[in-house]
Amino acid sequence: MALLELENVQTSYGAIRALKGISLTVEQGEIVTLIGSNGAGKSTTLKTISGLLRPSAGEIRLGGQRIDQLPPHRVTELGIGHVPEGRRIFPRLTVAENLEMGAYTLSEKNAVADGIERSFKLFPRLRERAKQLGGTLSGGEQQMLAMARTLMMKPKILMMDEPSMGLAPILVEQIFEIIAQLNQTGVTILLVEQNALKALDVAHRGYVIQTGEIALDGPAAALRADPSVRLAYLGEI
Amino acid sequence: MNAIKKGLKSALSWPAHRFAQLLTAERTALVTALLVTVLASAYQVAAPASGLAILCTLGAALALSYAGIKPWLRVVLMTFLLLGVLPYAGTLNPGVSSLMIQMFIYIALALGLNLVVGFAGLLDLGYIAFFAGGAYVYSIFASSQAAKFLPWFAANAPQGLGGWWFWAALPLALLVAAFMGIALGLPVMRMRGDYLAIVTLGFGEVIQVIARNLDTPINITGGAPGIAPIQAPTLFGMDMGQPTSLYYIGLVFVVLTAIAMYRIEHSRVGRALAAMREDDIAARAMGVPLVKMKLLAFATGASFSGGMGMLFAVKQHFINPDTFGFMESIGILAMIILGGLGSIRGVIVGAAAVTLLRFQFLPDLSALSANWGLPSAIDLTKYQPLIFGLILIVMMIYRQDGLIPATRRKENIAALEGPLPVPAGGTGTSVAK
Amino acid sequence: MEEGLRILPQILISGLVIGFLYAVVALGYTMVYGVLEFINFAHSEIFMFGAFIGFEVLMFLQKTSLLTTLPMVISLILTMLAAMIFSGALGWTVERLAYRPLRGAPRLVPLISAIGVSFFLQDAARIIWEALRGNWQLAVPPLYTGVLTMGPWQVAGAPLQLQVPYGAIVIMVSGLIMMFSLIWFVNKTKVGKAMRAVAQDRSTAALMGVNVDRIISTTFVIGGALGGAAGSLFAIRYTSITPYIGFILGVKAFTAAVFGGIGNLAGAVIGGLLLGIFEALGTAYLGPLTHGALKGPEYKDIFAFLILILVLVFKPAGLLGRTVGEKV
Amino acid sequence: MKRLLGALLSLSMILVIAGCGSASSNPCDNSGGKLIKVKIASITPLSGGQASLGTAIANGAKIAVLDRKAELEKAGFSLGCAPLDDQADPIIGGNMGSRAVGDKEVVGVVGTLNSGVAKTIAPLFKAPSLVMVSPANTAIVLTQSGYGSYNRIVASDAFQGAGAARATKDTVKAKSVYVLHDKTEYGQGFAVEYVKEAKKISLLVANGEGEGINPKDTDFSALITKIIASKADAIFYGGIYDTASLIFKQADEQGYKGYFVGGDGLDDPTIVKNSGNAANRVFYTSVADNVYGSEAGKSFVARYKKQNGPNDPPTYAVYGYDCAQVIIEALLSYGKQNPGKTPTREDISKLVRATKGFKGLAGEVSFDANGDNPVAKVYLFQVKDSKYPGVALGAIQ
Repeated sequence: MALLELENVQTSYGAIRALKGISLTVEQGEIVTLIGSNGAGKSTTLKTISGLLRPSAGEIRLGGQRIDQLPPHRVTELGIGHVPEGRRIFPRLTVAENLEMGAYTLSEKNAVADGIERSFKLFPRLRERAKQLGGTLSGGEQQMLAMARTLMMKPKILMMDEPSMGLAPILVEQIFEIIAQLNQTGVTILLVEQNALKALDVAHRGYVIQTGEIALDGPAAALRADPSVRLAYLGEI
Repeated sequence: MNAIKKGLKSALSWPAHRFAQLLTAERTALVTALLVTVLASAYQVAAPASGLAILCTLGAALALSYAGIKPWLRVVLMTFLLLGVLPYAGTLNPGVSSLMIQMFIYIALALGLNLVVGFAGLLDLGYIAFFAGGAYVYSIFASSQAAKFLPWFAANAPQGLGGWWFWAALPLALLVAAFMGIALGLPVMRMRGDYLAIVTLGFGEVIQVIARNLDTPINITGGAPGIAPIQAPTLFGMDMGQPTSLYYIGLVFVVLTAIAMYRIEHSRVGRALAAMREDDIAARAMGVPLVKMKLLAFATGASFSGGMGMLFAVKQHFINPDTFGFMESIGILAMIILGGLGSIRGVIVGAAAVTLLRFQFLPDLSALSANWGLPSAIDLTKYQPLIFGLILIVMMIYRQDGLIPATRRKENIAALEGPLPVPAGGTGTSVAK
Repeated sequence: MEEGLRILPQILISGLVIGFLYAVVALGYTMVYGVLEFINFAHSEIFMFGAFIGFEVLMFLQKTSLLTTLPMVISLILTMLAAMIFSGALGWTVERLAYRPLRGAPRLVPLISAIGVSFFLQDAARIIWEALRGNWQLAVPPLYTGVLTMGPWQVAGAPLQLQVPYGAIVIMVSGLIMMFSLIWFVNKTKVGKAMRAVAQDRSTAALMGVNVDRIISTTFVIGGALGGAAGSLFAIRYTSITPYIGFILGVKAFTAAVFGGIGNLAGAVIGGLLLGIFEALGTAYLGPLTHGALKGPEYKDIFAFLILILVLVFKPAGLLGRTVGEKV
Repeated sequence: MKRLLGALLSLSMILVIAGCGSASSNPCDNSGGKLIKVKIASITPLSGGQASLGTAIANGAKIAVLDRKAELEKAGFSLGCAPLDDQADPIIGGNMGSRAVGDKEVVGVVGTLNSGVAKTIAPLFKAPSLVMVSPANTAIVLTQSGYGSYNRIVASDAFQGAGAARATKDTVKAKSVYVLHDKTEYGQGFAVEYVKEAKKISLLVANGEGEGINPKDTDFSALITKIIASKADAIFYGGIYDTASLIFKQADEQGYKGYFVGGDGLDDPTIVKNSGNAANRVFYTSVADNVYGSEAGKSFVARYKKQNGPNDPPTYAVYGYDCAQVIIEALLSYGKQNPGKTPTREDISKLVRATKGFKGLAGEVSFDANGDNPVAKVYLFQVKDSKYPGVALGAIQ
């Protein structure tokens, strides 16, 4: 049984149908990437999974359990960590407080202290900034904080929405290295990216989403080789 | 709880024009329209002071406005009701005229406020201040008040300027109110919706405090006792102060206001206001001069209010600061929200309904209960603020577009400010359905 | 002017007292605004209900003659507690019925609904207490009625004496306690941090596992309880209440909140104090300064609105606040 | 909304039908036989904040109609009443005035409670010469504006204010007074007249022309500090008891030792209940002596209670009663002179204006050329032993 399953999920904004029936699976330990052009429905898919949007049809299952009718905080409690598009750091909480918020669902006594320690090990830059307000960090630092914050909750699956957006190339490299690294420590990852090349490099499998529908799917390498994908998303001829 | 909710929902979701569909087939429409007109007229003349009769006559006028008959016939029949039947009933009982003038005043006020709130999306809670402005401009010089601080008046016109002053004061009142609108508008233009609401509320209070206190050191406003008696306008030597004749002035004011509103809505300015209301950044990008447009809306809405203030002063023969309180501003807001924000027909119906309720049915009820020694607990007049409050809450929750929604854009109120940038995370249901 | 300066200390005390009342009510506005960016127009009516509940408790204590036998502090705590519980529950109910269904609607929609709630509650109080007590204008049984007299001291050759009613001291002390516990709560507790997170980014807070609805409810309960506490303090200090005590006080308290920087708890208190002091100074000195042309007590109500307009135009962030409308 | 209206309508219909069923018990009914049908309307607040006073006036008028029914029928009139509700609001009041004009059977109007409402209604009554007798209006302007058919049985502000000023000097023995008012028509009108008289009798007003306060305020400590600094012997307050008691109490708390003076606005138990220790230093004037103390007064109270339930009527009830009596007297005198003829409104208006020396329950009524009652009296009261009502110290000359 797959860790996360979407079956014919449909989501609308008012009269506009953004998702017309998405089906996908993420297995334990995998990196799965969802690529597609602007407005294809990538972010909508993630928001629907995490409960920010409610699907009008279809089923979403986490480890076999239906989660498509749950409010977002319940979905989070069940183990889905969502790093939203644009980082969405709490600008007027300190870095440490931002991390604490990540551990909001954990009740163990040392969860916060341990988690913060782990985060600082993973992202040493954050340790220096611990007392600073989140809003004062640079883009790259914010992305690190956003990932660290979601990792605080020890999610069963980490969903990342455009982690490379707006970052300098050198930082993009770093971010993808960290993603690979995280995966090696056993974190399952669902990655939404516009930078399809990088995403397919790091992922095991991929889905191509087009105007609310899955157009193609398969192992990352196969997608990379697919001429239509190369033409549309990889900027190659 | 759910049953109540459902009931409320269905009660409030009737489409206003469904019953008028009866009138759409050409021939039946003609017959029904004539029948409705005749029946309403007969009832009105037979029982002039009855609130029910007035309700029927106004209902008939509303139904005719939907009727699928020739437009010229529509106009003729409605004119017959408004210029024939109602004024005639007014000569039988001036109470009818008095009520109708009050209704005209509120309709015009509501239309003016609708320009600001409905068209331009600026919530103004101090709208009554402009009304007060117009009323005072007229009253000070149409009574012995001017003589109290201007020596010229004391020597030449100790009782005020006389009936002609009404017509001369009209443009002045419009100007003064428009100026007040700009004076309020300039500092608040860049404020967000809810701040704007609070500041306009404060402005209304400030105007009231000033009106109350400007009897010293120079007695300009007459202070708390107000100004009385106020001279009535004259037209070709005729006294227009009694309700029966004032009715016509009121009707003219309302018709002109309604026409003006219709023209504005369908003009370049109206489209610019609509664009601004939906998305001010996009509107600016398209070259709509935001500040100018907002000020224009404020000033125009205010000037309508000022003009009606004059009529109000004439009708009352007396004004004082208490009359221009926050409750009045809320009353007018309730009218446009009940009727349908941005919908001219809806606003007219909302204003008429609230006026009838407040000035006819509720006082009737309390007089009845006083007459028969009924327990005063059933006296609904007592619950007026409660009823207003409920109207606002229930309309917001179940029917944000009002009884007769604007045709141009159904989700009118939803466009007041544009949706919040972040969808409500907690409920999760608010964006996708 | 000599005479004018002589009364200055007493005038400042008056200003501080009324200022603390504004401050306590302002805390409620600023709490809700901080989290929801929404002016809870009905807060002034929740305050008013607090005063009426305080009245009922004191009436009960008087009837059972506990008022004279119990230590005054216990009576005070009982009164405030009851008012806080009731007003907290009222705040919760109002949010649940009149605001939550409108979550996500344009900003003006809940505002209009809140105005409706305000009218509804005002009238409801009138109807309820007319039925309960035959009158809606009530005389509150006295609790802290005495006056603390300080001095007289010899200042510049004449005696100077200062007076502070005990009821006013109660308001000031409770106001400070409330402010500091609130600041502690919001900054140090898990729920407080969640509140701030919800205030800054609701959907991301939800992604952190925060039950946004519950946090918002909590905010309204705390805001309501603050209003209730303020109401009962009002009843104790001024011993005369009507359903209409809320409106003008509410507008002024909101002004205080904006003045200090809305969303900022310490700002609300500072704004309240400054507004109270301005008003007291205006009452006493506007007349002499304008040679009697403008009478202080007649114009003092305009100060709040002038301050409001000036602050919003020139420093919308308020004294201590951050830029309003910032949203990353 | 339509549904709500519908519900309201059907409710009112039911009330009407229910009303017709029990017509005989209604004193306001005038459907009897071949007599000339006439009505006395009352325009007072029957709902809203001042409903208790307004209802008392309407009920008082109703008692008068009941009391004189037989006598009137003998004179050929079937008299009814028509209570109208002005909600103490000039806007609604104006409407009700027009409706009274529209009801052709109405020959006289008892009302209004509020001077502001009267200012709106009186001009409407001028042309049809509909007579109005007010039990409560004190604004001076009402009888000075040529409204024609307007009369009142109570003393105007000028009379009351002057009386209060003289009482402050002679009875309270104050040398200087700090004058406050609540910036309402009533309070300010009263205070202005008070100051006028004070200047005449060289009673020092410590703050010039007096100062207004906001009656919605609750904290007056800054103001009181100023008052104490002014060393005034007394505080005069033109306004209503609720705010007055707050000011008095806070003044006492802050150590003010002088006296407190006010008008009939203070004439309410609240002034004793809410003023704390200050209560026993309160003087107030009132237009009414203790009317319910007399035999006739007691009998009126009994009839009132029989008709309107167990509560004691407020003083205004007897004023409403007297106003209606004045109109009834005019009707009777018309009937005597013109038996069988239907009086015009103008006839009644003239006859009412000609009233001289009518002995009402609350006092004597005569009308001068402007409709003022020159024989109306003002009484001075002092609160003693924290009891309401205060002790009457007699009429002020």
